[in-house]
Amino acid sequence: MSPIEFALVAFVLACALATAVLRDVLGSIIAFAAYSLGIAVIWVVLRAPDVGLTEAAVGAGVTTVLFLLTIAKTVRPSGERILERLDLPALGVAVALVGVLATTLGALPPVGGSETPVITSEVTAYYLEHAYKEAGVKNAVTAVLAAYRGFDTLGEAVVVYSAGVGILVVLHREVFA
Amino acid sequence: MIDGLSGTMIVLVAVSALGVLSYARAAGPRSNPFYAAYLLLVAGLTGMSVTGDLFNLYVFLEITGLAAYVLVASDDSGRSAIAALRYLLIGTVGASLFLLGIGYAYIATGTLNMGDLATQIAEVGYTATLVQAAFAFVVVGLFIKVAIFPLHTWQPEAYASAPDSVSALISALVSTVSAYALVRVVYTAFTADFLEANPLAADLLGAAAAVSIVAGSLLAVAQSEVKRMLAYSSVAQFGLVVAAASLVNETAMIGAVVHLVGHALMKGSLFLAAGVVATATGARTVSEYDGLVDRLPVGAGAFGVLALAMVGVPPTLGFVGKWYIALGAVESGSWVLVVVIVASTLLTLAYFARLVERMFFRDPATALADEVGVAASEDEAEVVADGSDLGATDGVVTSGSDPATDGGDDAPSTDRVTFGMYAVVVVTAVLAVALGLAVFEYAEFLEPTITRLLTP
Amino acid sequence: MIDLLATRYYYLVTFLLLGVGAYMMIGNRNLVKKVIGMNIFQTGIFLFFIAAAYLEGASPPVLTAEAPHVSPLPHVLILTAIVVGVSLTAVALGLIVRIYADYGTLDAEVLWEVRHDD
Amino acid sequence: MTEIDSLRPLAAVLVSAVAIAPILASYRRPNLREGWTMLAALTTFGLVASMVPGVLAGDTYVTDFGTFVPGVESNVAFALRVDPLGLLFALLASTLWVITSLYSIGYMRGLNENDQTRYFAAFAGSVSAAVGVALADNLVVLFVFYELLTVATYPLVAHDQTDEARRAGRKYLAYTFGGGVAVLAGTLLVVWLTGTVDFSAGGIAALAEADPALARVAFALLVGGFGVKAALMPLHSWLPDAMVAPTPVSGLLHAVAVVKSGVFGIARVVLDVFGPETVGDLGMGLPLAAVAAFTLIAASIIALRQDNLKRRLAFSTVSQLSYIVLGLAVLHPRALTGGLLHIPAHAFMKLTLFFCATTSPRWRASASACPRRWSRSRLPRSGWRASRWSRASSASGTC
Repeated sequence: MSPIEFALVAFVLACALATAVLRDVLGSIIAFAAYSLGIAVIWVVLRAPDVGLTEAAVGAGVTTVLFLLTIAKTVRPSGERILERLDLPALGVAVALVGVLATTLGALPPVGGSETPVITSEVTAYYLEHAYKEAGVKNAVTAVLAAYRGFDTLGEAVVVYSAGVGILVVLHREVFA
Repeated sequence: MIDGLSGTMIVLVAVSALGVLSYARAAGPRSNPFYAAYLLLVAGLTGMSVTGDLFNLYVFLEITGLAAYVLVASDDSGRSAIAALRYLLIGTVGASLFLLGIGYAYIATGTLNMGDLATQIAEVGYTATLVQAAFAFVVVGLFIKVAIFPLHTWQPEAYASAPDSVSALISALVSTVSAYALVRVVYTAFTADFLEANPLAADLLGAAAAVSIVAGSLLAVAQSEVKRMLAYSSVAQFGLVVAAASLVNETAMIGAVVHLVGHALMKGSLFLAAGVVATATGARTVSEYDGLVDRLPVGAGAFGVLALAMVGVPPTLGFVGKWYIALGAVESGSWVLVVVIVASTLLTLAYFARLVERMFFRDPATALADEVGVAASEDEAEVVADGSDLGATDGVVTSGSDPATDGGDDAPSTDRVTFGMYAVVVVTAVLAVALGLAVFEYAEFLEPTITRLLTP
Repeated sequence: MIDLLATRYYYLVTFLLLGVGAYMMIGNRNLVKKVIGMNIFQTGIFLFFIAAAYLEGASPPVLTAEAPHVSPLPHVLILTAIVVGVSLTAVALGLIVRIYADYGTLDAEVLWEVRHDD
Repeated sequence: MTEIDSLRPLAAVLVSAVAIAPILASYRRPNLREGWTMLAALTTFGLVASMVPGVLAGDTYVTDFGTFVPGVESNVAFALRVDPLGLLFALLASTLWVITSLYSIGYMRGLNENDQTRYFAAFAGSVSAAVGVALADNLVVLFVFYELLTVATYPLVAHDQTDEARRAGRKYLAYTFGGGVAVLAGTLLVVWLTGTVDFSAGGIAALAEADPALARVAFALLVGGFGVKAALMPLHSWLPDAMVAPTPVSGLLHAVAVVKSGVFGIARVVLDVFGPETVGDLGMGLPLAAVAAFTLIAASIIALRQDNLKRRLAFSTVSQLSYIVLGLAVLHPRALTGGLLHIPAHAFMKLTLFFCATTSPRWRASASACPRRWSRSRLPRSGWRASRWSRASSASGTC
């Protein structure tokens, strides 16, 4: 683990914890924005620049704006205390979840190893080999997104559309009528 | 990927959606975004039914979920908004756990296609930790979506507070198609061999199902609101389906599919019938159903028939499904499940008999006099009382006035029970009985699919 | 043990993020913070996928770069999942605005009480 | 012995079921409604009676619709079959329905009863189900009609819509559906043990070879399940409570159709599913006989202490039914004949007793067995008749 990665991971975890314990919602949202930014950098470190770009724009950008809009429309409970009170049952559930997940840690292949099924799978090899020939795009992610897994992307578009329709339904803004 | 199983689901989705639409045309929230969300829900459900790819399934699951959350909140009340938000949070956790399960499966095998996964998982080994973890998270994630007992907490409030047409649509289809997805993933991607290699997994499925049946029924008995009662009943009924899926044998699988279809039709139209009752008389709680038959003979009759079908009185659809499942359990020799399945009839009876008794064997006047807000039926009740005093003619005579006019006085004055609303409820009530006799033909059509599912 | 952690710390981070997300969704009473928790829960899973695609010393899946490349498939999946996550957040926040308009509070426990009084 | 493919068994079952529709439809015109009832009753009777000569000549009438639910080895057919035992019960139910319908009309109108349409509709449904029980060709079909009978008779028990009636109705449903569940479980066990549920004279051969412990469990479940309706002690307590129903219901259903369908179920189980020999081999005859004998005596003693006339008759029914069960349990041809003969004998006598018990509306409220009120001076003709029938049943050694 390089020092940069270590610092990044520590930063992300710290931000996540901060969102959880800060009592002020605005503070929590700011911590969340920082968290998203940290995650976006991690994506880049893990050689996923497309994902990093999207995360920075959507996660850190759009989502934060949405949250800010929401507290502008509602309230921002500002208390006398800075930190939330600890909720023990929730902590128990969280610890149990992490505990259960941690039991699978040993079975997972090392990150970055060259022998993992994901890296050696035919699917990966096929995409990397044929992406340019078949789709004519140098970026394999774009090729897969638009061509090989076009249905998922269509579904993604539908989800965004649903969200738009959903907001209309939920907030009763009748624009078609 | 279309076989007998997914074909069944597509037809079910199409038919139920059409039926609910003809109800919602008159009763439902009438706005263009509502219909857009409605169509998106149907699109998502159809997508879930036909896809053969795990991640694709996740995307469609989210489309379905998103449309469902929105539809629950499609009326004006704050209550439905809270229920929808709760549904959204818990539903998202379910979908995310499902995605995590996909992640484990992908890391273990490097593929996402279900057919491909079946062979790859066999190579990796059924008892590998990664495969087991993938199974566990996929199942738990879908359990949340199906609303199996300890993970059902979003469901009753969402069903109870949504507009009637939405409750019917969601109760008929969303959990049903999620249960289909569960069967599909477990049997197509993990295959029956996985369950054989991990008997504990099958046992846990069966145990969860048994708990769900018992707990769901007991909670249903405790409800005072009719729609909540119906919602808890779904928790129990899906327990039956999961129980069948855990048995790994043909008869039980056919039973699971028959019960899925049967439950969808019956529960969907029970919600519609509850909607008709609420629109016509304003009655929404169990105690307000007193003497319903005098005020709304057709509605009460259809409700009664559907309730009996749900209990599993032969020869209705509900009975045939249970028979197949119980027979499957007997064939597998899982006696505990046999006992639970057979006893589930009594448990179901426990909450429906209460309602039937109130509808048919109580006088409305006594119970309604002290109810505020249902004044609409007061004068009607008096007429009934007079009628029975007169003697030779009986009480039913006086209820001959068109039910549509009943609620018209001052209760929900804008809503009226139209012919279309009645037609849907009555047609499904008839179907619930008639289809019971046709199930065997259908089972023979389904058999090749099931055989292929069980022998990879 | 140390070796295990040294090679798999991204997975461990995933698990911890899931834990934090779960804690926020259950433990925090403010609805907006529950939604933030939901987002953290989801990004935890994203990290799981992206870490699985990573190959030590490989270049991004852009074919102009030198081979070997990391696997492009999980990246695509996560791109889709991120958009799904944002859509869900948007709808959730829309619901929150409506709940606030109706009840004037965002405290989950207070809302629970109010609803039971209905 | 020839098998005749005929739709007559099906028609006999369906006529009264179909009659529900016109009965409900003519709720505004009581005369027409009762006309439909009588028409259906006479048609059913005619159809059943028309099969008597054939059956006496040794033929069986069969309606077979093929498979409707699967079994393990052979699938379960939706089939009706008229054999002597079934015909006896069907004839009994349909004959007495004609008589009871006539009585009902006077009774219901005379007392200005509520919901008469529901009453007549449910009555027609009950008879349809009872005939179905009689003519069922296998355990599953028998179970189907057995459950339908429960559903159809429930509205009749709870008819009065008083708290008492509702409580009785609830008890009735709980007991009989519980019994139904036991029958279902027993049926599943039989399917699993033998692969078939078809009745065959002398029993299903495969059962004799099956694991005796499981076979015993199956027998206990089936007999226990049918025993609920047959009011074997300690499963009898719904019957006296169900006497809150209008008298024709108590008469026809709770002295004839419902309780006898339970007894009939036991007869089928003993004779055609297990076969007397297998029952004997399994050692189940003696326990059944013991239960029957206990019920016989205990119910009679309780009947002595009942002041309400209908309750007294109800306990008498409990006791009389055990004669039939006892006859079956002894597993001897003569005992069997006696037991089966007692089915029609008890039906006629008990029905008449019930009719007499409440010929006057004034008596309905306080129908009491107290001798002072139960005198000829108050109700000369029915009092006389009742005592005569009581004597007749004692004469046959059964009261």
